Amino acid sequence: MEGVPVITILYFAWLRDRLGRSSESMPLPEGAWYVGDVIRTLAERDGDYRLVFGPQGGAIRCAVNQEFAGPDDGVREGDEVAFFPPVTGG
Amino acid sequence: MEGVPVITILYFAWLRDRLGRSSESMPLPEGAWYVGDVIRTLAERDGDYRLVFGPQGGAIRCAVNQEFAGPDDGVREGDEVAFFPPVTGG
Amino acid sequence: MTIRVSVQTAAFSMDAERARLMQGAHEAGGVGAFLGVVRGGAGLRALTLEHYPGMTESMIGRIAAEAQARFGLLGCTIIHRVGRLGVGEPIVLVLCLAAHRAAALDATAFVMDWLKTRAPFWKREEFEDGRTAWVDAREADDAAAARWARDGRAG
Amino acid sequence: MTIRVSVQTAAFSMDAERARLMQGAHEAGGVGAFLGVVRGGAGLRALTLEHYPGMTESMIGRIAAEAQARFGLLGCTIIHRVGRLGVGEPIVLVLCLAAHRAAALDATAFVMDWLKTRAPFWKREEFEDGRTAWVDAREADDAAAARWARDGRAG
Repeated sequence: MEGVPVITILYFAWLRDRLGRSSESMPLPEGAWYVGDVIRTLAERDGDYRLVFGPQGGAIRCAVNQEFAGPDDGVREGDEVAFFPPVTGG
Repeated sequence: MEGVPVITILYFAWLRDRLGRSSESMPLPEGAWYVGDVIRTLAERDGDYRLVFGPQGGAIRCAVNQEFAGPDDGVREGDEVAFFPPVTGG
Repeated sequence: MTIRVSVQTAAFSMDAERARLMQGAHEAGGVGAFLGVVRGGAGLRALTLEHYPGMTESMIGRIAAEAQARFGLLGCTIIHRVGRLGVGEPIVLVLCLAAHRAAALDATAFVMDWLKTRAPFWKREEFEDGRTAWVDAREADDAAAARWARDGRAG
Repeated sequence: MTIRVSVQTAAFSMDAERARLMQGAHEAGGVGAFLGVVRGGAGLRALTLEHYPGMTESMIGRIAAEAQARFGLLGCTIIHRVGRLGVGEPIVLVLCLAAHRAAALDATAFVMDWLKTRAPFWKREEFEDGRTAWVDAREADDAAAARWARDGRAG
Protein backbone atom coordinates (compact mmCIF):
# COMPACT_ATOMS: atom_id res chain seq x y z
CA MET A 1 0.00 0.00 0.00
CA GLU A 2 3.02 2.26 0.22
CA GLY A 3 2.55 5.38 -1.85
CA VAL A 4 -1.24 5.11 -2.01
CA PRO A 5 -2.80 8.17 -0.35
CA VAL A 6 -5.16 7.18 2.50
CA ILE A 7 -7.39 8.77 5.07
CA THR A 8 -8.18 7.41 8.53
CA ILE A 9 -11.86 6.94 9.34
CA LEU A 10 -13.11 6.82 12.95
CA TYR A 11 -16.49 5.59 14.18
CA PHE A 12 -18.08 6.38 17.53
CA ALA A 13 -21.06 5.23 19.62
CA TRP A 14 -23.73 3.21 17.78
CA LEU A 15 -21.90 3.52 14.44
CA ARG A 16 -18.89 1.72 15.91
CA ASP A 17 -21.13 -0.92 17.53
CA ARG A 18 -23.00 -1.50 14.27
CA LEU A 19 -19.92 -1.60 12.03
CA GLY A 20 -17.91 -3.64 14.50
CA ARG A 21 -14.86 -1.40 14.26
CA SER A 22 -13.64 1.90 15.65
CA SER A 23 -11.32 2.87 12.78
CA GLU A 24 -10.09 1.91 9.34
CA SER A 25 -8.02 3.26 6.48
CA MET A 26 -9.53 4.19 3.15
CA PRO A 27 -7.52 4.74 -0.03
CA LEU A 28 -8.13 8.12 -1.61
CA PRO A 29 -8.74 8.21 -5.42
CA GLU A 30 -7.03 10.91 -7.44
CA GLY A 31 -8.62 14.29 -7.78
CA ALA A 32 -10.76 16.46 -5.48
CA TRP A 33 -12.49 14.47 -2.76
CA TYR A 34 -15.19 15.57 -0.32
CA VAL A 35 -16.89 14.25 2.82
CA GLY A 36 -19.94 13.50 0.67
CA ASP A 37 -17.77 11.25 -1.52
CA VAL A 38 -16.55 9.33 1.52
CA ILE A 39 -20.14 8.81 2.70
CA ARG A 40 -21.23 7.60 -0.76
CA THR A 41 -18.30 5.19 -0.95
CA LEU A 42 -19.16 3.72 2.45
CA ALA A 43 -22.88 3.49 1.60
CA GLU A 44 -22.04 1.45 -1.52
CA ARG A 45 -20.50 -1.28 0.62
CA ASP A 46 -22.55 -4.27 1.64
CA GLY A 47 -24.55 -4.95 4.78
CA ASP A 48 -24.15 -2.76 7.81
CA TYR A 49 -22.33 0.01 5.95
CA ARG A 50 -25.31 0.47 3.63
CA LEU A 51 -27.68 0.51 6.65
CA VAL A 52 -25.56 3.09 8.49
CA PHE A 53 -24.60 5.41 5.63
CA GLY A 54 -27.49 4.85 3.20
CA PRO A 55 -30.71 6.85 3.04
CA GLN A 56 -32.30 4.63 5.73
CA GLY A 57 -29.49 5.35 8.23
CA GLY A 58 -29.91 7.43 11.37
CA ALA A 59 -28.69 10.98 11.87
CA ILE A 60 -24.90 11.15 11.43
CA ARG A 61 -22.42 13.92 12.11
CA CYS A 62 -18.92 14.24 10.71
CA ALA A 63 -15.66 15.84 11.78
CA VAL A 64 -12.54 16.26 9.63
CA ASN A 65 -9.39 16.60 11.69
CA GLN A 66 -11.54 17.11 14.80
CA GLU A 67 -13.58 19.99 13.33
CA PHE A 68 -17.27 19.55 12.53
CA ALA A 69 -17.65 19.15 8.77
CA GLY A 70 -20.42 18.82 6.18
CA PRO A 71 -20.70 16.91 2.87
CA ASP A 72 -19.11 19.77 0.91
CA ASP A 73 -15.96 19.95 3.03
CA GLY A 74 -12.79 18.69 1.39
CA VAL A 75 -10.79 15.62 2.42
CA ARG A 76 -7.05 15.22 1.81
CA GLU A 77 -4.36 12.62 2.27
CA GLY A 78 -3.70 11.89 5.93
CA ASP A 79 -6.93 13.43 7.18
CA GLU A 80 -8.79 11.99 10.15
CA VAL A 81 -12.47 11.71 9.20
CA ALA A 82 -14.82 10.82 12.06
CA PHE A 83 -18.47 9.75 11.85
CA PHE A 84 -20.74 9.71 14.90
CA PRO A 85 -24.32 10.32 16.06
CA PRO A 86 -25.49 13.77 17.23
CA VAL A 87 -23.73 14.42 20.53
CA THR A 88 -25.41 13.82 23.92
CA GLY A 89 -22.98 15.08 26.53
CA GLY A 90 -23.48 17.49 29.40
CA MET B 1 -45.27 51.40 83.28
CA GLU B 2 -47.56 48.42 83.95
CA GLY B 3 -50.79 48.70 82.01
CA VAL B 4 -49.42 51.19 79.50
CA PRO B 5 -49.45 49.61 76.00
CA VAL B 6 -46.00 49.64 74.39
CA ILE B 7 -44.31 48.57 71.21
CA THR B 8 -40.71 47.42 70.83
CA ILE B 9 -38.58 49.33 68.34
CA LEU B 10 -35.45 47.77 66.80
CA TYR B 11 -32.65 49.56 64.91
CA PHE B 12 -30.14 47.97 62.55
CA ALA B 13 -26.94 48.92 60.73
CA TRP B 14 -26.19 52.64 60.50
CA LEU B 15 -29.43 53.58 62.28
CA ARG B 16 -28.28 51.67 65.36
CA ASP B 17 -24.79 53.18 65.14
CA ARG B 18 -26.18 56.71 64.82
CA LEU B 19 -28.82 56.35 67.57
CA GLY B 20 -26.47 54.47 69.88
CA ARG B 21 -29.02 51.75 70.66
CA SER B 22 -30.38 48.59 69.09
CA SER B 23 -33.82 48.63 70.71
CA GLU B 24 -36.19 50.58 72.91
CA SER B 25 -39.78 50.57 74.11
CA MET B 26 -42.27 53.23 73.06
CA PRO B 27 -45.62 53.82 74.79
CA LEU B 28 -48.58 53.67 72.44
CA PRO B 29 -51.21 56.45 72.71
CA GLU B 30 -54.88 55.51 72.58
CA GLY B 31 -56.60 55.09 69.22
CA ALA B 32 -55.48 53.90 65.82
CA TRP B 33 -51.71 54.11 65.33
CA TYR B 34 -49.66 53.62 62.16
CA VAL B 35 -46.00 53.20 61.17
CA GLY B 36 -46.10 56.79 59.89
CA ASP B 37 -47.09 57.96 63.38
CA VAL B 38 -44.14 56.13 64.93
CA ILE B 39 -41.75 57.77 62.44
CA ARG B 40 -43.19 61.24 63.12
CA THR B 41 -42.91 60.71 66.88
CA LEU B 42 -39.25 59.69 66.54
CA ALA B 43 -38.49 62.58 64.16
CA GLU B 44 -39.83 65.05 66.74
CA ARG B 45 -37.18 64.01 69.24
CA ASP B 46 -33.95 65.96 69.49
CA GLY B 47 -30.57 65.42 67.88
CA ASP B 48 -29.78 62.19 66.12
CA TYR B 49 -33.40 61.03 65.98
CA ARG B 50 -34.35 64.11 63.98
CA LEU B 51 -31.40 63.57 61.63
CA VAL B 52 -32.29 59.91 61.10
CA PHE B 53 -36.09 60.11 60.84
CA GLY B 54 -36.57 63.68 59.62
CA PRO B 55 -36.80 64.82 56.00
CA GLN B 56 -32.98 65.01 55.76
CA GLY B 57 -32.51 61.37 56.82
CA GLY B 58 -31.31 58.61 54.52
CA ALA B 59 -33.44 55.89 52.96
CA ILE B 60 -35.12 53.83 55.68
CA ARG B 61 -37.12 50.62 55.51
CA CYS B 62 -39.53 49.30 58.14
CA ALA B 63 -40.80 45.90 59.24
CA VAL B 64 -43.66 45.22 61.65
CA ASN B 65 -43.44 41.83 63.30
CA GLN B 66 -40.74 40.87 60.77
CA GLU B 67 -42.84 41.73 57.70
CA PHE B 68 -41.89 44.65 55.47
CA ALA B 69 -44.29 47.53 56.21
CA GLY B 70 -45.06 51.02 54.95
CA PRO B 71 -46.26 54.25 56.66
CA ASP B 72 -49.92 53.22 56.32
CA ASP B 73 -49.54 49.88 58.05
CA GLY B 74 -51.07 49.62 61.51
CA VAL B 75 -49.16 49.18 64.78
CA ARG B 76 -50.64 47.51 67.85
CA GLU B 77 -49.67 46.77 71.44
CA GLY B 78 -46.78 44.32 71.65
CA ASP B 79 -45.69 44.77 68.05
CA GLU B 80 -42.02 44.60 67.06
CA VAL B 81 -41.32 47.57 64.78
CA ALA B 82 -37.88 47.53 63.09
CA PHE B 83 -36.16 50.33 61.20
CA PHE B 84 -33.16 49.74 58.95
CA PRO B 85 -31.46 50.85 55.73
CA PRO B 86 -32.25 49.19 52.38
CA VAL B 87 -30.83 45.66 52.57
CA THR B 88 -27.43 44.74 51.08
CA GLY B 89 -27.11 40.97 51.48
CA GLY B 90 -26.25 38.28 48.97
CA MET C 1 -38.94 19.07 48.10
CA THR C 2 -36.27 19.84 50.66
CA ILE C 3 -35.71 23.44 51.69
CA ARG C 4 -32.67 24.15 53.83
CA VAL C 5 -31.99 27.65 55.12
CA SER C 6 -29.08 28.57 57.32
CA VAL C 7 -27.71 31.88 58.58
CA GLN C 8 -24.35 31.17 60.15
CA THR C 9 -20.88 32.53 60.88
CA ALA C 10 -19.14 29.26 59.96
CA ALA C 11 -17.77 28.43 56.53
CA PHE C 12 -19.63 25.83 54.45
CA SER C 13 -18.75 23.08 51.99
CA MET C 14 -20.33 23.01 48.54
CA ASP C 15 -19.65 19.27 48.31
CA ALA C 16 -21.32 18.50 51.63
CA GLU C 17 -24.31 20.71 50.86
CA ARG C 18 -24.67 19.23 47.39
CA ALA C 19 -24.64 15.68 48.78
CA ARG C 20 -27.18 16.59 51.44
CA LEU C 21 -29.49 18.29 48.93
CA MET C 22 -29.40 15.37 46.50
CA GLN C 23 -29.95 12.63 49.07
CA GLY C 24 -32.59 10.29 47.67
CA ALA C 25 -33.52 12.64 44.80
CA HIS C 26 -33.07 10.11 41.98
CA GLU C 27 -35.19 12.13 39.57
CA ALA C 28 -32.74 15.05 39.76
CA GLY C 29 -30.77 15.98 36.64
CA GLY C 30 -28.63 18.74 38.03
CA VAL C 31 -27.83 21.44 40.54
CA GLY C 32 -27.63 25.13 39.68
CA ALA C 33 -25.43 27.06 42.08
CA PHE C 34 -24.14 30.46 42.96
CA LEU C 35 -21.40 31.18 45.46
CA GLY C 36 -20.95 34.84 46.38
CA VAL C 37 -17.64 36.00 47.80
CA VAL C 38 -16.21 39.22 49.26
CA ARG C 39 -14.98 41.17 46.24
CA GLY C 40 -11.72 43.03 46.80
CA GLY C 41 -10.52 46.34 45.42
CA ALA C 42 -10.33 50.01 46.53
CA GLY C 43 -8.37 48.99 49.64
CA LEU C 44 -11.10 46.76 51.03
CA ARG C 45 -9.90 44.39 53.76
CA ALA C 46 -13.09 42.77 55.00
CA LEU C 47 -16.87 43.01 55.28
CA THR C 48 -18.93 42.61 58.41
CA LEU C 49 -22.41 41.26 57.77
CA GLU C 50 -25.23 41.99 60.15
CA HIS C 51 -28.78 40.67 59.95
CA TYR C 52 -32.20 40.72 61.60
CA PRO C 53 -32.45 37.34 63.34
CA GLY C 54 -35.79 35.66 62.81
CA MET C 55 -36.90 37.86 59.94
CA THR C 56 -33.88 36.78 57.88
CA GLU C 57 -34.66 33.07 58.15
CA SER C 58 -38.34 33.65 57.47
CA MET C 59 -37.70 35.80 54.37
CA ILE C 60 -35.12 33.35 52.98
CA GLY C 61 -37.49 30.44 53.58
CA ARG C 62 -40.18 32.24 51.62
CA ILE C 63 -37.80 33.02 48.74
CA ALA C 64 -36.86 29.33 48.57
CA ALA C 65 -40.52 28.24 48.61
CA GLU C 66 -41.35 30.75 45.87
CA ALA C 67 -38.46 29.43 43.74
CA GLN C 68 -39.65 25.87 44.30
CA ALA C 69 -43.16 26.72 43.12
CA ARG C 70 -42.08 28.77 40.09
CA PHE C 71 -39.39 26.42 38.79
CA GLY C 72 -40.59 23.04 40.04
CA LEU C 73 -37.46 22.51 42.11
CA LEU C 74 -36.74 19.21 43.83
CA GLY C 75 -34.78 20.99 46.53
CA CYS C 76 -33.20 24.31 47.48
CA THR C 77 -30.39 25.17 49.89
CA ILE C 78 -29.61 28.75 50.88
CA ILE C 79 -26.75 29.45 53.28
CA HIS C 80 -25.84 33.02 54.18
CA ARG C 81 -22.95 33.88 56.42
CA VAL C 82 -22.83 36.75 58.92
CA GLY C 83 -19.98 38.31 60.88
CA ARG C 84 -16.58 39.44 59.64
CA LEU C 85 -15.40 38.02 56.30
CA GLY C 86 -12.12 38.80 54.53
CA VAL C 87 -11.66 39.48 50.81
CA GLY C 88 -12.26 36.29 48.80
CA GLU C 89 -14.21 34.55 51.55
CA PRO C 90 -17.58 33.01 50.66
CA ILE C 91 -20.67 34.94 51.81
CA VAL C 92 -23.60 33.11 50.31
CA LEU C 93 -24.34 29.75 48.71
CA VAL C 94 -27.48 28.97 46.71
CA LEU C 95 -28.10 25.45 45.38
CA CYS C 96 -31.20 24.64 43.31
CA LEU C 97 -31.94 21.03 42.43
CA ALA C 98 -34.12 20.28 39.40
CA ALA C 99 -34.85 17.65 36.79
CA HIS C 100 -33.38 19.89 34.06
CA ARG C 101 -30.63 22.47 33.85
CA ALA C 102 -32.68 25.48 32.70
CA ALA C 103 -34.96 25.34 35.75
CA ALA C 104 -31.98 24.84 38.08
CA LEU C 105 -30.06 27.85 36.73
CA ASP C 106 -33.06 30.16 36.35
CA ALA C 107 -34.11 29.39 39.92
CA THR C 108 -30.59 30.18 41.15
CA ALA C 109 -30.69 33.60 39.49
CA PHE C 110 -34.19 34.20 40.89
CA VAL C 111 -33.13 33.35 44.45
CA MET C 112 -30.04 35.60 44.27
CA ASP C 113 -32.02 38.55 42.89
CA TRP C 114 -34.60 38.30 45.67
CA LEU C 115 -32.01 37.69 48.40
CA LYS C 116 -30.35 40.96 47.43
CA THR C 117 -33.56 42.94 47.86
CA ARG C 118 -35.73 41.09 50.43
CA ALA C 119 -33.44 39.46 52.99
CA PRO C 120 -32.50 41.79 55.87
CA PHE C 121 -28.70 41.74 55.73
CA TRP C 122 -26.42 44.76 55.86
CA LYS C 123 -22.74 44.97 54.98
CA ARG C 124 -20.15 47.22 56.60
CA GLU C 125 -16.91 47.65 54.67
CA GLU C 126 -13.56 47.78 56.46
CA PHE C 127 -10.60 49.25 54.57
CA GLU C 128 -6.84 48.79 54.88
CA ASP C 129 -6.56 52.24 56.47
CA GLY C 130 -9.03 51.30 59.23
CA ARG C 131 -11.95 53.29 57.80
CA THR C 132 -15.37 51.59 57.90
CA ALA C 133 -18.54 52.39 55.94
CA TRP C 134 -21.98 50.81 55.52
CA VAL C 135 -22.60 49.64 51.97
CA ASP C 136 -25.43 51.41 50.13
CA ALA C 137 -28.10 49.29 48.44
CA ARG C 138 -27.64 49.14 44.68
CA GLU C 139 -30.50 50.25 42.48
CA ALA C 140 -29.35 47.56 40.03
CA ASP C 141 -30.42 44.95 42.58
CA ASP C 142 -33.96 46.33 42.75
CA ALA C 143 -34.10 46.26 38.96
CA ALA C 144 -32.82 42.67 38.84
CA ALA C 145 -35.47 41.52 41.30
CA ALA C 146 -38.23 43.47 39.55
CA ARG C 147 -37.66 41.66 36.27
CA TRP C 148 -39.11 38.46 37.75
CA ALA C 149 -42.42 40.27 38.28
CA ARG C 150 -42.79 41.15 34.60
CA ASP C 151 -40.84 38.24 33.14
CA GLY C 152 -42.87 35.77 31.09
CA ARG C 153 -40.63 32.90 32.20
CA ALA C 154 -42.71 32.13 35.25
CA GLY C 155 -45.97 33.13 37.00
CA MET D 1 -8.34 34.50 32.94
CA THR D 2 -7.84 30.86 33.89
CA ILE D 3 -9.41 28.19 31.73
CA ARG D 4 -9.29 24.65 33.04
CA VAL D 5 -10.69 21.78 30.98
CA SER D 6 -10.62 18.17 32.06
CA VAL D 7 -12.16 14.99 30.63
CA GLN D 8 -11.73 12.29 33.23
CA THR D 9 -13.19 9.13 34.72
CA ALA D 10 -12.48 10.20 38.31
CA ALA D 11 -14.96 12.03 40.54
CA PHE D 12 -14.28 15.70 41.31
CA SER D 13 -14.72 18.07 44.25
CA MET D 14 -16.66 21.32 43.82
CA ASP D 15 -14.83 22.80 46.82
CA ALA D 16 -11.39 21.96 45.44
CA GLU D 17 -12.26 23.22 41.95
CA ARG D 18 -13.78 26.41 43.37
CA ALA D 19 -10.67 27.12 45.45
CA ARG D 20 -8.40 26.46 42.47
CA LEU D 21 -10.47 28.69 40.18
CA MET D 22 -10.52 31.58 42.63
CA GLN D 23 -6.85 31.50 43.52
CA GLY D 24 -5.56 35.08 43.43
CA ALA D 25 -8.75 36.42 41.79
CA HIS D 26 -9.44 39.16 44.33
CA GLU D 27 -11.68 41.08 41.95
CA ALA D 28 -14.12 38.14 41.77
CA GLY D 29 -17.60 38.58 43.21
CA GLY D 30 -18.96 35.12 42.65
CA VAL D 31 -19.00 31.76 40.99
CA GLY D 32 -21.90 30.49 38.89
CA ALA D 33 -22.05 26.72 38.73
CA PHE D 34 -23.88 23.80 37.26
CA LEU D 35 -23.41 20.19 38.29
CA GLY D 36 -25.09 17.63 36.04
CA VAL D 37 -25.87 14.18 37.40
CA VAL D 38 -27.20 10.90 36.04
CA ARG D 39 -30.99 11.24 36.27
CA GLY D 40 -32.79 8.07 37.31
CA GLY D 41 -36.17 6.74 36.32
CA ALA D 42 -37.64 4.21 33.85
CA GLY D 43 -35.44 1.47 35.29
CA LEU D 44 -32.16 3.21 34.49
CA ARG D 45 -29.18 1.78 36.37
CA ALA D 46 -26.20 3.62 34.86
CA LEU D 47 -24.88 5.58 31.90
CA THR D 48 -21.67 4.93 30.04
CA LEU D 49 -20.15 8.03 28.51
CA GLU D 50 -17.90 7.81 25.49
CA HIS D 51 -16.07 10.68 23.81
CA TYR D 52 -13.75 11.59 20.95
CA PRO D 53 -10.37 12.14 22.64
CA GLY D 54 -8.62 15.25 21.40
CA MET D 55 -11.66 16.81 19.73
CA THR D 56 -13.51 16.85 23.06
CA GLU D 57 -10.84 18.84 24.87
CA SER D 58 -10.43 21.20 21.94
CA MET D 59 -14.19 21.90 21.62
CA ILE D 60 -14.61 22.39 25.38
CA GLY D 61 -11.63 24.76 25.45
CA ARG D 62 -13.23 26.81 22.69
CA ILE D 63 -16.58 26.93 24.49
CA ALA D 64 -14.82 28.19 27.64
CA ALA D 65 -12.90 30.84 25.68
CA GLU D 66 -16.11 31.98 23.98
CA ALA D 67 -17.85 32.28 27.37
CA GLN D 68 -14.90 34.25 28.73
CA ALA D 69 -15.08 36.73 25.86
CA ARG D 70 -18.88 37.14 25.89
CA PHE D 71 -19.34 37.50 29.64
CA GLY D 72 -16.01 38.94 30.76
CA LEU D 73 -15.24 35.97 32.97
CA LEU D 74 -12.27 35.93 35.31
CA GLY D 75 -12.03 32.16 35.02
CA CYS D 76 -13.84 29.08 33.81
CA THR D 77 -13.55 25.41 34.80
CA ILE D 78 -15.24 22.64 32.84
CA ILE D 79 -14.88 19.03 33.98
CA HIS D 80 -16.66 16.25 32.12
CA ARG D 81 -16.54 12.64 33.21
CA VAL D 82 -16.48 9.62 30.93
CA GLY D 83 -16.94 5.91 31.61
CA ARG D 84 -19.68 4.19 33.58
CA LEU D 85 -21.66 6.33 36.03
CA GLY D 86 -24.53 5.18 38.26
CA VAL D 87 -27.79 7.06 38.90
CA GLY D 88 -27.16 10.21 40.95
CA GLU D 89 -23.45 10.36 40.11
CA PRO D 90 -22.02 13.68 38.85
CA ILE D 91 -21.29 13.85 35.10
CA VAL D 92 -20.29 17.43 34.46
CA LEU D 93 -19.20 20.47 36.45
CA VAL D 94 -19.12 24.00 35.07
CA LEU D 95 -17.78 26.88 37.18
CA CYS D 96 -17.76 30.47 35.87
CA LEU D 97 -15.99 33.16 37.89
CA ALA D 98 -17.02 36.79 37.39
CA ALA D 99 -17.11 40.15 39.12
CA HIS D 100 -20.91 40.03 39.25
CA ARG D 101 -23.55 37.33 39.59
CA ALA D 102 -25.49 37.94 36.37
CA ALA D 103 -22.41 37.34 34.19
CA ALA D 104 -21.41 34.28 36.22
CA LEU D 105 -24.84 32.63 35.92
CA ASP D 106 -25.49 33.59 32.29
CA ALA D 107 -22.07 32.23 31.32
CA THR D 108 -22.82 28.96 33.12
CA ALA D 109 -26.06 28.52 31.13
CA PHE D 110 -24.20 29.41 27.92
CA VAL D 111 -21.48 26.82 28.53
CA MET D 112 -23.98 24.08 29.34
CA ASP D 113 -26.08 24.80 26.24
CA TRP D 114 -23.03 24.61 23.97
CA LEU D 115 -21.57 21.57 25.72
CA LYS D 116 -24.79 19.69 25.00
CA THR D 117 -24.59 20.41 21.27
CA ARG D 118 -20.88 20.85 20.39
CA ALA D 119 -18.82 18.56 22.61
CA PRO D 120 -18.44 15.03 21.19
CA PHE D 121 -19.79 12.89 24.02
CA TRP D 122 -22.29 10.05 23.68
CA LYS D 123 -24.29 8.35 26.40
CA ARG D 124 -25.33 4.72 26.49
CA GLU D 125 -28.08 3.85 28.95
CA GLU D 126 -28.00 0.63 30.95
CA PHE D 127 -31.25 -0.57 32.52
CA GLU D 128 -32.03 -2.80 35.50
CA ASP D 129 -33.03 -5.60 33.14
CA GLY D 130 -29.64 -5.51 31.41
CA ARG D 131 -30.86 -3.77 28.26
CA THR D 132 -28.61 -1.00 26.86
CA ALA D 133 -29.44 1.79 24.42
CA TRP D 134 -27.66 4.82 23.03
CA VAL D 135 -29.30 8.11 24.05
CA ASP D 136 -30.75 10.17 21.20
CA ALA D 137 -29.81 13.84 20.98
CA ARG D 138 -32.60 16.13 22.16
CA GLU D 139 -33.91 18.77 19.79
CA ALA D 140 -34.46 20.93 22.86
CA ASP D 141 -30.69 21.11 23.29
CA ASP D 142 -30.19 22.46 19.79
CA ALA D 143 -32.87 25.07 20.47
CA ALA D 144 -31.24 26.06 23.78
CA ALA D 145 -27.86 26.54 22.11
CA ALA D 146 -29.36 28.42 19.17
CA ARG D 147 -30.85 31.11 21.43
CA TRP D 148 -27.36 32.44 22.18
CA ALA D 149 -26.94 33.26 18.50
CA ARG D 150 -30.03 35.50 18.36
CA ASP D 151 -30.01 36.62 21.99
CA GLY D 152 -29.35 40.34 22.60
CA ARG D 153 -27.60 39.58 25.90
CA ALA D 154 -24.20 39.17 24.32
CA GLY D 155 -22.44 39.41 21.00
